[in-house]
Amino acid sequence: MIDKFVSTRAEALAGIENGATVLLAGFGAGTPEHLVAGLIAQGAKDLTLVCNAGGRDDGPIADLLATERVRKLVCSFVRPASVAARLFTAGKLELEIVPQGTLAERIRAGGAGVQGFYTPTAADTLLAEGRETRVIGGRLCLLEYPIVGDVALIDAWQADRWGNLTHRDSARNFNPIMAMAAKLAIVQTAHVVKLGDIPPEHVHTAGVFVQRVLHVPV
Amino acid sequence: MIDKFVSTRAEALAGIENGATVLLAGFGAGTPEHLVAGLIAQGAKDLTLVCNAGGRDDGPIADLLATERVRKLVCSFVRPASVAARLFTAGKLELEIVPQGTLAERIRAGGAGVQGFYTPTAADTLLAEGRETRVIGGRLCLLEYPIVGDVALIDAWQADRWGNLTHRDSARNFNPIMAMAAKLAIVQTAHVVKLGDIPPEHVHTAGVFVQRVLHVPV
Amino acid sequence: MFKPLDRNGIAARIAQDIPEGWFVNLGIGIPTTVSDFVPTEREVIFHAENGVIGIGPAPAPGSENPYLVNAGVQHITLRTGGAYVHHADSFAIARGGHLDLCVLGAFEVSETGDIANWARAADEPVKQVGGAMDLAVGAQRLWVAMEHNTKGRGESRIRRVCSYPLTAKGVVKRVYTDLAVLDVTPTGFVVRDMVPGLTFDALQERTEAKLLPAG
Amino acid sequence: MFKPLDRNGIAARIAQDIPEGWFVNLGIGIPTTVSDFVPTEREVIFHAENGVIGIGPAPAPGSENPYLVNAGVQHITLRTGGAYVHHADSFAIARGGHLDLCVLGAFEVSETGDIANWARAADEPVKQVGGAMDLAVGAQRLWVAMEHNTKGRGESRIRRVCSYPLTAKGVVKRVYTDLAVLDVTPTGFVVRDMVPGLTFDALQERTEAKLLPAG
Repeated sequence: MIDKFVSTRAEALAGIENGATVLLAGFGAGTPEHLVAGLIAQGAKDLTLVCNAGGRDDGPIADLLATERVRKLVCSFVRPASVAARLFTAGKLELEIVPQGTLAERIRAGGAGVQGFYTPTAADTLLAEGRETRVIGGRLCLLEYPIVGDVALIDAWQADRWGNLTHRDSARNFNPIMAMAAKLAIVQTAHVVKLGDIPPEHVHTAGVFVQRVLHVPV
Repeated sequence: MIDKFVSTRAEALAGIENGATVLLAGFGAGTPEHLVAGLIAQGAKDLTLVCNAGGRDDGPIADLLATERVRKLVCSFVRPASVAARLFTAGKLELEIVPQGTLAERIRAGGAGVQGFYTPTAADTLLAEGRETRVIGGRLCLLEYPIVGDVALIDAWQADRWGNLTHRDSARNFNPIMAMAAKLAIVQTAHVVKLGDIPPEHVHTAGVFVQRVLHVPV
Repeated sequence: MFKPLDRNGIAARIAQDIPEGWFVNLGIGIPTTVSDFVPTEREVIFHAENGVIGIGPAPAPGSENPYLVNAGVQHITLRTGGAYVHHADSFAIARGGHLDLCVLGAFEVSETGDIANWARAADEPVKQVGGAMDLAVGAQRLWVAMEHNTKGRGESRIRRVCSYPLTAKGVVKRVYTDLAVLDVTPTGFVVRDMVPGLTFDALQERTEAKLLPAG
Repeated sequence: MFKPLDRNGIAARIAQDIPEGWFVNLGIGIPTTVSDFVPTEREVIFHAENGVIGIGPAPAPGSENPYLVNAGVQHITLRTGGAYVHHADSFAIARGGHLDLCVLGAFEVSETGDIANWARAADEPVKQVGGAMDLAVGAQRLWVAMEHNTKGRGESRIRRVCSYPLTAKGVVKRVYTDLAVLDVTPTGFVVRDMVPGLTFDALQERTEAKLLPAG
């Protein structure tokens, strides 16, 4: 019997290695905060963290960055007043700023086996400096590469033992694509449901993309 | 008030021009057969038809091809015993054979604004002859371009007046991505529902991708 | 004498020009408030980058849904007929040309339709790109909402050439400022509308780029 | 003396080797029937290219659901816990490395793991590619199910080099034939199993590629 549920946070986060690339979902809602706390407790360092934004002065991303175990942050923006900005200015954090749509598309590409793609986004900006471009159909495009995670930290509203997930409202955001793009997708779910309780046409993230699920009641 | 419903098949298919690229969804199920009949009646010619497979000796795709108004067929396979194969052998039909996953990805790229992508699929096969390849991460990849339709013919199970759709079971297949990839997505729906009857987390194809909806009760 | 529009005035002016049935993304700042000035019975569908289609009015205080925010991480509601998609699908909407309109704030717009809205200098230590570059190149139409002149030194934000790092080149179709509505045309900025009491010459005086009268 | 496996026998032999929890795509032909030989209580999740996750047993005659077919357009059922996705997401599964296993039929397999399964000649007028090229390069493991020799002339399908146009290069991990199970290794085909009564030498005689004994 397939059963992807784990009983403890430590078990959920076990085995994340130093140097891992960690995809962290969430956008205002849908951030798996309990798993981020678990990653801090777990202690892996030299991480590359991929998430939408660099966080603020408090909150899960700031807490993780404050451990100084993140070597590089890949995200679409960093607030000047934030732990991320201060670490970057102090030379303690590498930053790769990616337009938000390109970030989402690179993550999806990582999950879908696309090895590279061309997009007009940012092609005629500073972010394209020194990079490969190509004119397609008269439009200048930038070559972008996929993002693949060693680990993804995922939030869900419901999960079953096969790892099928639903996400609530706009808490969906990066969760389905980050689960796809990581070798090890670890989920915190608000609700545990029986196999079959999520109708097959309403699954938001299929179990094939999920490896471990931890019940974290809200 | 936004209302994408049209009353007649002729109205649904109106304005398709000679030379149009038509995306036709369906894979065993989910083929909008009534709209294909409407396209035949509408009379546009010199079409490029994009669909999963070249059909058989009868059925909607064979009927459409038999009109000899399709100049080019883009699909993942053609049966030797089919109208498509006979027209091709007689020099009356161009064929572009695309691996099924590459076909789906090219259609999605068309809908998502991706201007080109690299895939290992078919990179070391006959289908790559004379085409641009590139080694990425040690893998030989083929450069593929998006497919954009002037028109998509789409099947749905439910539709509301904003064009939000659900698709039943495996009748989903190419329908959501072809709706995305066409300038004019025309839908035949088995059921008409009130706005809001499809819960926002269960919409399979969002109305933003849909232009016209025709009720075709089953 | 003339009275510049306040931020709500700019938003309301933009709202006038959005017809029923358009699918629209509103950027952070002035643009976010545009939807407040579109009457609900005029069905305009608002999109947020984080996967929300069909944003409704702001929630009543105390009735916020913590699972439902917009791209500025403000609590919102969803209107009947709305839908949720994931982030890649949401940007497929933005990048795939499915938005009839995107309204962004900006620091500067050039007469060739360049927009600069993410950094005030090339060497700024931290960058705040977000989804602006995707929206700017992907939408069918890009309108900009901003003050005509900078607050301190009164410099023109309407320019021959942008002085700040670009968000995208040649994409702005129209600019709504506190003073005027300007169309970006192949021959440059055309003044489509001005606040009451403002003259063409007085507007030109406040504008670095050359302006053309409408018609 | 030995008795070659029939097509069901090959499918059943493959089914033995699929552990619980694997996520598996079965190609058209012999592979499709593999799932019939995996007991339901051993949870193996079968995927079809047209967006079906969790294929169940064949429907009882008369109770077919016309909206539910597999990649061979046969009526199927969905097991509890299954899900539907659209075609691009379905091939994201196949191409993105999310299949533990894909089993395909083939005309030929080479000792370097090349597979030829879509055309018998480069100049065939019509092509039947389907999803095989995507599955072949995308799955974590590719196994092939086929007869060891051609029906008419008894030629070996297990070859040093494929003579037919390739589906993909260097991707096959194991071949199940009516005579044997062969692993593709860096040094060539290793015989992992043979039907009862067959000797290594008799198998080599029927095989164009050089075989290596296991161990």
